[in-house]
Amino acid sequence: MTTAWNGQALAEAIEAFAPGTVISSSATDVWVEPSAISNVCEGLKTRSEFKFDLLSSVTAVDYIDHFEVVYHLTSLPYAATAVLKAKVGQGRTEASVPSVVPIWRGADYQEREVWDLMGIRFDGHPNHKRIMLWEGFPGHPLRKDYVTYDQSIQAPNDEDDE
Amino acid sequence: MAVKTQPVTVNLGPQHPSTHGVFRMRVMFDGEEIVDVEPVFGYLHRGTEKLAEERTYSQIITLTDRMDYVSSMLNNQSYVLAVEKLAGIEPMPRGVWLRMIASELQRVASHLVATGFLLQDLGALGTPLIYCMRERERILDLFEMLCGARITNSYMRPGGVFMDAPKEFWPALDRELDDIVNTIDELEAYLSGNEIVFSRTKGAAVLPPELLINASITGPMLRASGVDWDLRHRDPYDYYDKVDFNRVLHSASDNYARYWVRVQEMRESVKIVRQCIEQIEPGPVRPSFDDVPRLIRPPVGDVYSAIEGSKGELGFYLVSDGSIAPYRMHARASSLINLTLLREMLIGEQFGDLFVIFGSVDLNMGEVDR
Amino acid sequence: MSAAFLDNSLWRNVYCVLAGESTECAARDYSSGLLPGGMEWLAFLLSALVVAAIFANAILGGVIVLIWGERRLFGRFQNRTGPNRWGPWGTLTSVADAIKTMFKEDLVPAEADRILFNLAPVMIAAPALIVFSVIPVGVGTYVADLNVGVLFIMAVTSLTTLSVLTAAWSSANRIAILSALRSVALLVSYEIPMALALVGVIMLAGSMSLGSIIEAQAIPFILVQPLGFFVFFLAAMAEMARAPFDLTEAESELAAGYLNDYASMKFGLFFLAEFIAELSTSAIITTLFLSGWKGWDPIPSHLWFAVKLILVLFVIIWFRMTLPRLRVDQVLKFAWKGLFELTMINIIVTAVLIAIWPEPSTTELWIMAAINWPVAIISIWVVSKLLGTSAYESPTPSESAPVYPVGTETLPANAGVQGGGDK
Amino acid sequence: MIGMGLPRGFVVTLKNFLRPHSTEQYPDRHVGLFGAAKEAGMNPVQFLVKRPGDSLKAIAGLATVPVKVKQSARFRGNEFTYFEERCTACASCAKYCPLGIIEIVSVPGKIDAQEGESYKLEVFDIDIGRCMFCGLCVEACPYDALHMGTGFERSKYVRDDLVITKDELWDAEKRPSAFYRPQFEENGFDPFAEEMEDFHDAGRHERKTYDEMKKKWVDER
Repeated sequence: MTTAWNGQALAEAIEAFAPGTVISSSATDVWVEPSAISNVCEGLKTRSEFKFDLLSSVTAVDYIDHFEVVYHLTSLPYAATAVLKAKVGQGRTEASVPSVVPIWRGADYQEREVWDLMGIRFDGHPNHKRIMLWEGFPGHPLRKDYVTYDQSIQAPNDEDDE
Repeated sequence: MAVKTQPVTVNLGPQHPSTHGVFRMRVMFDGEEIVDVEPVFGYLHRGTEKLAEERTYSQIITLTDRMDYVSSMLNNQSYVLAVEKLAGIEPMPRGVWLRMIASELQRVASHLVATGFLLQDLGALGTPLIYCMRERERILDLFEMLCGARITNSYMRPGGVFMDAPKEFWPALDRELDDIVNTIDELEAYLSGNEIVFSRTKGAAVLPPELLINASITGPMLRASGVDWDLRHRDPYDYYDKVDFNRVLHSASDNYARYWVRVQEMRESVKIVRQCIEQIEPGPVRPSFDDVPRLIRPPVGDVYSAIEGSKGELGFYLVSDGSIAPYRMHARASSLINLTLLREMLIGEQFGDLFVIFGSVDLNMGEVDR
Repeated sequence: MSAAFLDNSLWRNVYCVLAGESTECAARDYSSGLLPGGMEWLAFLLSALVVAAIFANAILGGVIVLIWGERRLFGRFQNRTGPNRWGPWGTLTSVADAIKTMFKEDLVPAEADRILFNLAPVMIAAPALIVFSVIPVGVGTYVADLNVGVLFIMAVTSLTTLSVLTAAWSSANRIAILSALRSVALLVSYEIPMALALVGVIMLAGSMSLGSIIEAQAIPFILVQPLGFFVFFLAAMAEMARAPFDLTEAESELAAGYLNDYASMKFGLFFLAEFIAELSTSAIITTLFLSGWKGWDPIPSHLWFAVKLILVLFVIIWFRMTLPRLRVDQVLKFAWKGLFELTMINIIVTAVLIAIWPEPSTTELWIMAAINWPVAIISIWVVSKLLGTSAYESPTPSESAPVYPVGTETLPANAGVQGGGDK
Repeated sequence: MIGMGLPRGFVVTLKNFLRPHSTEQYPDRHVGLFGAAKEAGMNPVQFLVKRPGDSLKAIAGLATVPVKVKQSARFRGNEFTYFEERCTACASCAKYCPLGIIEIVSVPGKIDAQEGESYKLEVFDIDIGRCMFCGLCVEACPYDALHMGTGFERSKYVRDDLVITKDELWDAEKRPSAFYRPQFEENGFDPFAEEMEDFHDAGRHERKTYDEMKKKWVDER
């Protein structure tokens, strides 16, 4: 039986090793300072009380005034899950968050997908390119303010091919 | 004698016959040895997640069918569980049992496709593939009896399934389960001892379990490396805590182990279906429309719910704003994430093994690109 | 005209109908010919053309039937019907395919070397047909009985690879080049065991002429030369790039290999050559190991040949349907480390036996068979042990110990979600 | 490399070689002389004498027998079945369609309308070319007027021909699929054997019991 970490308990535990990184927490989720994601994830993966070795999913939600990057973590040794969130791009500025690829390889394609469709930049990603759409595609389709362009206007350019 | 060689870059796909869909790889190889691989995705991208934001919760079920089109039942199940969790719907027992029967049959079908195409990539000229497909057709016949469609099922609804199984379904299911076991026996007699299959799959693309977990790879690939992680057992959704089954594990973590794990998992799925048939009891298959209306309005919030799909952890992340359509839907596509280590698996291998290793990942382009 | 030439009944019939007052024909009860006397050279030329035309057309017709038959058999092996739409049981399917192929657009890649590109299909089809010139398909029915027939076959069949290489090179396609290089590697490796496997047969028959080899087969040589047959069969499969050695075409890896850029009838010629090669390989196997047209009397010799040919074809198709493909390095290893050793054993054992019985009679051939079979089985077993992968132990689900800790630790009591929700 | 594994594989393929094939010929099955004679209800010799032209055709492999594909009663085909008498033009189907391919235009009917006639349908178009046969429109229909069809042979050369109009629906063969219509299965209706003549048969006929009605309208208020 997997158990889900209580948000508050997890927030306390994170505060214990990385003070000042947790912004808020609810019964299930923990909101973390976006710039500290790298640190917090490193701790969550390596520290013996968490051992979150499997990154289930990385995704992002567009909440009009900000974006939220959502990390679903799984710990195999504890058979536990946790949800980590980071609010980025307050006021719809260019959003960016440190990449967790150095910690979990599994974030590779998922972060690229989030960048492609939602337009959140992942600093330090080793191969920060679009994944589903071609380079030069206008806009990021999953954003709520995305307007479908007439795609015949802008043909795909060849940045992708060397 | 040192021969001066020069690496050659070749684009394989998206129209290559064995890329399991429209997948493109930019492969650089030196002689027969692969030096570098760069996967290129997106040829089947249909924007499912964007489409879902404009549809009601029930209408999205039809979109999930088309994600991983060889295991639509499992997609349905995963999505429906997420909606149930989000809206707090209590499913009807008979509906849940039918859901389990359907999804386990779908797992068998999906593994049959995976095994068949792996052997096709090995160059067996279609014979084992057609034996596998023959059996899958019979499972699809059962699906047609259940819900009227063979591939794009849309069978499940929040709270159960849309309709009870017809009377002729049960004897047909019994017959089919025996046939599946016979076919698996035949397949194993044919290929599990086949020296050519051995010599080509054994020791190819070995990945340590730590690396697999770090790359978020789940499902048969992870179990083939000996990690006992099966969400049906670890996090029993539906009634998986009421059935008894073995988790198939292998320690070699090579291509053969992946093939073997899939074949054995088919046997376990048949066992689960048999137990479901024993335990199923009469009753309604979905809550009345008074309890669960057609237009569901879940409370504001978000939920992530994952099941053990045929290819790995298949999860749906739903965000509700209280309206009839989800504010955001994200599907955790196991096919895409299982490809993370493709480069590591391929580099240094022979060109002839490229598609075998690729096939052993068992991916579906509908799910990779969504 | 030599007398030996007129032993060939096919030639003789055509020639003597044409030739005038030829003494050889007169000796064989042909009264007079169509042409005036002294025009034997013309009669010879015309009869040569007629015989060649008959043979070539018979083979091409046979290929049409073979393509249909092979597809039907594929269907049977794969639990489906196979072609069944056009003609009775789909027999006209290959004809329809041929017509369709001819009317397709003839594409030439922009970067292709046009001369070589156009030459390659011809270069592959011609040698495939030429092989048949030395194969007797019935009593006295052959184009020529060369006294170096076996050598001729080995020489001509190896030309295939040259045209494959030409095709790949001229179409300027990387995948095609890879396929052609594989083809060359395959040829270099398998030509040797293939030739050496025939040494035993040649020693037993004491001749390289296919006619004499058939005459020498008091019992089919497959019984006397099991090892030779085994090696030759596999090497021939590799030589014509059939499963499990179909590396050159490997559609799941190289799409279509060297054929990638060919369309229309040029593709058709390659396709044709492939099936002619299959036909000729079975004909060679039938001739060398299954005593060719020999059989019991009331049934005509051509029918015996056909029956044996179909049997061999069936086995080849069965192989193709059953076995997965080997990898390049495994294929080459199999040739050099497996088949080569087996042929050596075969040659040594046969040489010793020939030294004991220089001109073996039927009984002595049976004794040789009795000695050769155990030798063959033991040596194949030993070589497979030395070469093969060790048995693969699949762990039973319950016994396998997890290597990665899962669910071994427990969370502190306060960590779980409060207020229900199990995940 | 050569062990017992390979021979076992050969045995398996040979076993399958001898099995009857699992595929079906469609849309028609080719029959030889014997099959054609059997189809005509004669013995082959009789057939050969009486109908030499047909028997020649049969020998040439050109004689065919149409094949009925084995389908489940719930098959979701694209030949929709529609009972105008049952339809109230509520447009539930159009609202529920994920692709929005059902177009309904309705006008108020006569004042003294019978049940089911309060609205008149002007347009009822289903664009089959974009339909994905999820069956949600059928599921949404509150009066069981629209049903999935069991047929599927509707391929056309022009995309516009794929739109099913009201008249076409009205004139089509009434072979409704049992998809989301459990009453068909209870009544033993077989769409492949018979047509549904009476629109009354297509209904659900379920009456709420007195207690249920009371609970809903009295107790819960």
